[in-house]
Amino acid sequence: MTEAHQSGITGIYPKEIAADNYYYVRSCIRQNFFPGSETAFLKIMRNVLGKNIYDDAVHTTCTGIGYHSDIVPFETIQTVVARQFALMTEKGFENLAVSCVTSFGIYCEIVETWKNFPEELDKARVNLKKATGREFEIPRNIAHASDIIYKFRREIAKEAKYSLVNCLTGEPLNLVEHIGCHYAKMFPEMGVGGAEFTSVLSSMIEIWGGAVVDYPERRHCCGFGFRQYLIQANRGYSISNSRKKFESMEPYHPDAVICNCPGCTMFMDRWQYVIAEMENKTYGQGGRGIPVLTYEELAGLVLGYDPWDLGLQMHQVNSEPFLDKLGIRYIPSQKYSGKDGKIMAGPVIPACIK
Amino acid sequence: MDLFKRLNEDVRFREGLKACMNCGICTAICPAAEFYDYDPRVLVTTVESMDNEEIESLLKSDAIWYCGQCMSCKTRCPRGNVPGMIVSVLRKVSQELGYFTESRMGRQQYAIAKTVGDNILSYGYCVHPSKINPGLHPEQGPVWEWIFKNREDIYTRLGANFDKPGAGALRKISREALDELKAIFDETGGTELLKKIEEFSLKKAHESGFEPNGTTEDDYFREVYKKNDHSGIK
Amino acid sequence: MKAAEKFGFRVLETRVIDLENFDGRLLRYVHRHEKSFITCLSCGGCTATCSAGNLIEFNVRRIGLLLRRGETEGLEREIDKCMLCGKCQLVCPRGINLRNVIMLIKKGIVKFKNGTPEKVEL
Amino acid sequence: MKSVVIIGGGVAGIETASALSDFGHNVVLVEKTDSIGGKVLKWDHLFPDLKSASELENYLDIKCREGNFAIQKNTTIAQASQSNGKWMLRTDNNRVIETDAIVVATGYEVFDASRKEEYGYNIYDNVITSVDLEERLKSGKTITTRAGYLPEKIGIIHCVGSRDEKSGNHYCSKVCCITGVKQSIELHKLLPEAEIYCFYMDLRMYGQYYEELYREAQEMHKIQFIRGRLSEVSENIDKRLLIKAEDTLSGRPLKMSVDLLVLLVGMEPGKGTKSMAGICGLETGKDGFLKTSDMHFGNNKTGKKGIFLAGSCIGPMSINDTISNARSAALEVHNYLQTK
Repeated sequence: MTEAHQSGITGIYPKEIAADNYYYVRSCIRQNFFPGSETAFLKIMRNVLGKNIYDDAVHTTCTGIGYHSDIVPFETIQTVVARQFALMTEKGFENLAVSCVTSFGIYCEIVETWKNFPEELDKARVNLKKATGREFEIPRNIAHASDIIYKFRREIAKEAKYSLVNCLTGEPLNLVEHIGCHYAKMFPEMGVGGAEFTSVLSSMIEIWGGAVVDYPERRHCCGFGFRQYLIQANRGYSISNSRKKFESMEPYHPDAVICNCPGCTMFMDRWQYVIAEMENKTYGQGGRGIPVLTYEELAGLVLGYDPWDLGLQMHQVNSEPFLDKLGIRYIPSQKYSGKDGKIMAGPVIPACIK
Repeated sequence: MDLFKRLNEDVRFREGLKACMNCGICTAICPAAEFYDYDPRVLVTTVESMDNEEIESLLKSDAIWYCGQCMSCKTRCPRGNVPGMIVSVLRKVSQELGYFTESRMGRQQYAIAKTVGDNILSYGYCVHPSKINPGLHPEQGPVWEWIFKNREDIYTRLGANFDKPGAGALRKISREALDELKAIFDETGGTELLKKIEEFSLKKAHESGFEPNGTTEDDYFREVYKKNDHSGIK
Repeated sequence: MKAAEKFGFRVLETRVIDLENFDGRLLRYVHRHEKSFITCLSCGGCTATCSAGNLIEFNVRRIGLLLRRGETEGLEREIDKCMLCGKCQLVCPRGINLRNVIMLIKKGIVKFKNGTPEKVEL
Repeated sequence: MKSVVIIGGGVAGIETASALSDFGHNVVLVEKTDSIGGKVLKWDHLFPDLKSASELENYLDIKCREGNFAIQKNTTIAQASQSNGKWMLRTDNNRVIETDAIVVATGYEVFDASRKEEYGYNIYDNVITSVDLEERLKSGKTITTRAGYLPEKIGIIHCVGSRDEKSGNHYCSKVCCITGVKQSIELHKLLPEAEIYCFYMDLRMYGQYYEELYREAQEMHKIQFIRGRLSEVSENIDKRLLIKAEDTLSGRPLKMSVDLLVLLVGMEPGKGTKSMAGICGLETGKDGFLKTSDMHFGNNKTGKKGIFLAGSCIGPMSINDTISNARSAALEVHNYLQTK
């Protein structure tokens, strides 16, 4: 790749990202698999960046997984989204900060639909009013939570305790970034850097000292495929697509994969274990996998948060090799602790992947 | 029934189908086309033919169920078509008309309604830790077995408000919020769709000699959830 | 327990045609002995008139395509469906002797199966 | 004696200027750069007969040297106004030219391939455009990869920036198909060992001898034509390019790695064309090119009295079409001046 590209071609996609006062909508998958990431995000927003972000008890799932697996009608999801907007409006906010990439895509798609088909917006208003008595305003700004971290990546860099550099060699760590499909593939102008060379994560990685790997299957889907994962018989689709990515990135020896979508993070983590079981194949060095991290986890590590407070113990692929390269100190015995510091027995470590 | 007209009632169909020039740019990078006998370009041209018989057999076929909704096709199509969106509408109509039970992949909708559908209405989440049973999800690995077993400890340690009222990750969604969600489903056809999926599925199950009881444990659920070959289904 | 049974699914085979890695011996053999084949336009004129294709599931245009993509297995499956009537040659806008192409494929399949080394240029 | 100002010193401008001066009019040719000839100066050989572009250069050169018309280089038009049936043109160096008629011959610009980010132009070392290739061919240097190796596999990609809503260009640029065929033949002659693949949607061999050249490419040069539009390009660790398309005739995705990738870039209205539209108040069509008063029998006229169009400011055109079009523009202007 030439120098010209590394500086980024973001100029043609000038995405606006609100600077403060966000209404936070959580992600089903992130809460389930990486709850520490959402905790870290709010902590960074409030404690490091001094932002006002509202965490509402009454919002629900956007039903996006149900919608994309076709058991939730378009009209229904429009109205559920309208309800989230109504809650935001009622709390006095105009800027939506979205934790989930599927949801982010849903919000963008629905707002775009309402622009092109105003009768759909009218219907959503009527439906919401009838069902809940609520009214709503369309957010002034919709940002994925990774957009916000991107926006403040320099401020985070200033507070950084660690840099994404191999502490032994001084070389930048090689990081693969994987962008969730629904972040920019549907609406390239809604993503930082567009759909083809999305720079929301690569800009963070570079400014925090790491190097971004450009590998052939960079843009390929992780393979979630909604119904293709939800049904056991279809999971071959899901794993095969992830495998295609790993095969493609392997020659570049990435130190970790960073994702902005919680689903991608989880699948690219778990499928490495299943591939190891099925094919006795691992993609990291020394029989290990390649750690797959959320961008919140990455930001948290850079800021010096404890890896086990971030929730790295919830990953199937162990992240210790990555932490060691970063020179991050951690207490191994704390990895599997429960609430109030209680030490628990850890998970079974599979023989196929260390 | 004029199926093309029926499809065209949905704004997403009108948004997704402009005019295909058969360039194949969608198929080239389609994750489903790589691993399934599937070609989004061919699907679009079939729909575009407006041939009622062709569309009917499409609605009864596996072909509409292979797409993984990644929407990579939308980024690239030089004519602004969105095969992934057309697929959504085909699936909707296939379910409304009960055609989905005619194909192996279509029948799987029963299992999705039983899992994700129930999660949404009972918990307010599409997925919930208590519903990801390691037995049904061996691919989640030993780490998930550990999380599943110790979930209260682990989630609490990571700052979640697990299964409790108030804000926070994995908070218990209040009765009022769940009631609003249900009211929205009732008002907008969401409940109706879930009912249709169940009715058509159970009809097919009974015709084929299954004895489903409407849970994720029943024989029909296991058949459609686990099997790649539905030789037992008529 | 085997891994695929444990998980209930397996890794799928890719359907992607890999134009870099395919066995081009059969193609080169046909090109050498029936030069006209190289000018095929994939217009489908042959398929439209094909005697066999009008009776059974057989697309003679695809024979040329399978050959050019090195899909010998597909050719083995399809090639005997041709009745060798030669009508395709009559309609071909490029005058390709498709009948001879098919004869050569049949011969070539046997030849290369037996491992006869063949070093010819495209 | 009536006067005509011709704006643009490319093929269309020179041919129109020459023909109108032969009719006995007082002709001034205005060119924004310091050289006459336009983009043709960069071309190596012309389709479909592979004539050396230098022959065309000579032809234009003779027209300029022997033609009875004035040439003003390094000049652009900043303003235009009309009074008493005359047009007054103000140049960027503040000169005013009074004229009876104007011929806009401001031509096209090559599509900027870096706008198709997924094709990797200006990102990956071995992705070049048909214009880059033409320059390399003209330089006479060996065609190699950036690292200096002889390419073994070459991909040629049709419809880059044409027939593409994502580029904002719905139209067909007409000349790319035949340019691809021509360049693939030239590459094969220079690199007889290389395998060359053209990825196309339709092969629009609309001109005389184009179809024959296509057949020659297949028969004599073993060029492979694959029906499928390029979806994306990425770089392998060895700097080869992984390309993906659908083999639409097989109905399956297809991938291959190539050492060199040539993007057949289309035509867009030139900056000069857009600027003249603004200055003279000329109408543009859906494609952004200048609109003629009638596609069939007014194809050099505009809605503005005294302003005429010649060449590829009207739409994508080959060189021979441009020359014919320029001559017809000259005749149109001549007839107009006779009635004035």
